[in-house]
Amino acid sequence: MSPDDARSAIGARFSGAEVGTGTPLMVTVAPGHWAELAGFAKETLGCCFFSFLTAVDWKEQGLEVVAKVDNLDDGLAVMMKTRLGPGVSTCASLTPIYRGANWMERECWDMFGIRFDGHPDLRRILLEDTWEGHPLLKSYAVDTPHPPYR
Amino acid sequence: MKGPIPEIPAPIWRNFKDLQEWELLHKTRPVDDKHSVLFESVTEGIHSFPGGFVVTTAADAFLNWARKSSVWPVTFGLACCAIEMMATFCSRFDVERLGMVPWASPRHSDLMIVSGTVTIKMAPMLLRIYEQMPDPKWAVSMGSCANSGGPFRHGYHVVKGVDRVIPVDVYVPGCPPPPESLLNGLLLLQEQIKHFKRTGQRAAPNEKVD
Amino acid sequence: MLDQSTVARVELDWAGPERITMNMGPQHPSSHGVFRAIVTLEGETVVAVDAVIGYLHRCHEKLAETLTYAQYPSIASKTDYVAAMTSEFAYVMAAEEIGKVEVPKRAQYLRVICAELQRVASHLLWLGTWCMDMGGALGGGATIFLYCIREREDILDLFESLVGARLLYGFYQVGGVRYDLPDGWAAQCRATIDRIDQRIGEYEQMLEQNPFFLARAKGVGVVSRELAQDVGIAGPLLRGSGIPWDLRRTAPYSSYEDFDFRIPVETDGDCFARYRVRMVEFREAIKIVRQALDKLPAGPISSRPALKSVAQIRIQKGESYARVEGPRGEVGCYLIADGSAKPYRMKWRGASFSNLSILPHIIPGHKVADVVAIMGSVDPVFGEVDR
Amino acid sequence: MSGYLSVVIYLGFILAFALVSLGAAWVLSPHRPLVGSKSNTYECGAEPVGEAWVRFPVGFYLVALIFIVFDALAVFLFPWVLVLRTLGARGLVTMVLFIAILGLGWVYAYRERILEWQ
Repeated sequence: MSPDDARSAIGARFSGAEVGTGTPLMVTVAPGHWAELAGFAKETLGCCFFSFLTAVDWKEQGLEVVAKVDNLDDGLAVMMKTRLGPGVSTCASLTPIYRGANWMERECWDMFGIRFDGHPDLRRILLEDTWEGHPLLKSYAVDTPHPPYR
Repeated sequence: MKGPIPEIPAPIWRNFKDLQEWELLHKTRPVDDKHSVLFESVTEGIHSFPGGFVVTTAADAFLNWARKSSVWPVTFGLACCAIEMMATFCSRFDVERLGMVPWASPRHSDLMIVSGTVTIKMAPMLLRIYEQMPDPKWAVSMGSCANSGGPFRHGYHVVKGVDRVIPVDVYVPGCPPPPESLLNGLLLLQEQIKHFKRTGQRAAPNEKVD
Repeated sequence: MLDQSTVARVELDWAGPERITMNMGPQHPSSHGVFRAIVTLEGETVVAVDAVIGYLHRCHEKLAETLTYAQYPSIASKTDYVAAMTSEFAYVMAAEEIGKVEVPKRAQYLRVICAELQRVASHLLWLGTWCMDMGGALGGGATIFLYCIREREDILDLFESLVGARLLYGFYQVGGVRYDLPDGWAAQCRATIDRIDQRIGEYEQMLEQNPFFLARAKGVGVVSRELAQDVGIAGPLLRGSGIPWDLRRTAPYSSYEDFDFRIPVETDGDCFARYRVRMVEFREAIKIVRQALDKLPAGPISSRPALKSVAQIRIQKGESYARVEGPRGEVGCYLIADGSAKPYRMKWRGASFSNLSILPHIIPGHKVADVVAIMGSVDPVFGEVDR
Repeated sequence: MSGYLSVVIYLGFILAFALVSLGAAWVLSPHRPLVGSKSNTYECGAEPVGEAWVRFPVGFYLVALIFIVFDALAVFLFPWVLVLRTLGARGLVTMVLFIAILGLGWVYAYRERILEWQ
């Protein structure tokens, strides 16, 4: 599965997706197709290696979830992106498709406050459960004092 | 009649607000640190003789020599400094020459080397381990993360120095401090133990300086 | 003991052994740092594991947004502090990819030499701590630990004479490296790696004829090929499960294509396979360092002028994902730059984070002693897990 | 009866050693109040989860039972070795019989695979 016929397969399947060129194949889809794209990448494109999943806070344009999956046999790398839209903070979960997404999505919930529906147990992974606020949002100051240890 | 309280040498950082309170806490004798009645009467008896203080201070020197030469550190590695601490425990910079056996459980150890960044999630655990160590116990803060939060000082999840959690005796600067400077810190600690008070005087960490 | 029917009858009204939940907590000799596993035990067998991490979360990604491109590499080395060279590598390569900064040939070779030496040092620490976990902290197991740390000290001396620091260096900068080899360093380096190459044979001989080591390593913590890819583990764990995926060969970066080295692959995916993969990686890394020292080209060590002063580096708008084959697997850095001197967003793909997330899948069913062996063979570093 | 005097003295020494060392520790050491979680069970720094008063699998007890069998054997071996020269061949035969009987216990344990942990 070389990059260009992967690009054509994605183009055929997801009409609304813009597919970029370059080594990691950038695929941006609407949030509705997110889980569908991941399933598609795993079955037809053969990308069963789950590299990572994270989010980016674009201030007014809202949050963007980024995930990267690789096809180890042909060296194909697909970077999947979806823009959640301003004010929206829920997204479809990839854990049923890739088990590696479990901890990564818990970290995204912990750091960005994105609720992944369909995730088995969505709770904070890096910070304590009593922590309020999601630190990696741009609105969160770097050195926010937290009692009791200022 | 209690012996004279030793004058703690004036540290250079005494003007910092937080550390004044810490020093005050260090100087006041904990009121609830009592002794067995038999011991009090024996020492009273000795002190009534002329030169009685010589006996108790000699006993003190002997006890402190014993404490100094077998301070067992609990293997409490947090981050990068733990790797340097391991290098200090190993054969090239051997701490066993100083009588320190790195021990895994806080129940049998007298010294806690806090090597690494203390985060807000780790602080209660660190306090619990420090409290579960038998008295008399000491704490060495290794590395600039433990001293003052270090390069991660402006992180939201980082405690700005371990002396906000437990009373610290020796601060070892460096990021990470090479084993030589950790050994220097441990020797400084042994010097400090030499001036240890008669009855194992150690400020009970009953309230933390915030 | 008794035949099954009597056992069933006895246990019918006796309801069998109850379960204990126990903390293999943050301060534990075998937890390789601050990792807490809440383990549910039925007698000696582990029934369920709930991994609690985050005790060393030092806000790397938030701090990266406040530090410039020249300041952050020395903080980046604190993510994977056992292999500091390879963690800086990923950040610097991501910045160079966006800014189209060209790295001179000599700098690329210096980077390869330091990365491979760091791989040997990191594997030495892994071997030492793992054998100590397997052999009892103060019992017979500490011998390999002391040997390995002694070899590691030699490599740290090399780094100390090259960079000035023992463990965490700011050696990599955008555009090249900061220091050139002092004279006589190459000869000292060759002597050190020859000695280590010969000593690795001794360790293998000591371990692989030791029935206790084989009993505790073979058949323990088996990771299937499919589970390995699904969870996203990388590096020696992946190659231990039969997948020949090594970034230095499949996606060569920083002139790795000039060297020939073998990618060790084992198929049965248990602790012993991962151990075999890492032992072969020792020799391959040493081979690469020798070749890099022989073919080291002359020339500048950085494409940016006056790198010693922390001058402002401005990277134009763009994003890139650079990945490096660290000792624990694929260390990746997803960087979004917005034209200023500081990145807009920096995501750290820690190899140990994904490697550690395999534990809840493979530990249930093993004995408590095997949990220690599996954690050691996964070799997590918690600066990289908690970032 | 005079032989037992040395045993009584020996017992006295044992008791004295225990009492003196504990007494000195109690007298000399400062009595510090139990601060915070000093008296809690140590579980790697974390709050102990659940309680440990549970029904253990039976394997642990069987290992203890087998230990007692061979410990009794060791207890009888020591005095026997001291007086073996005076006992002569008859002592040897009785001890071999004794070990054979206990060996039966070991064979039973081995055949029932008690020590192999399921």
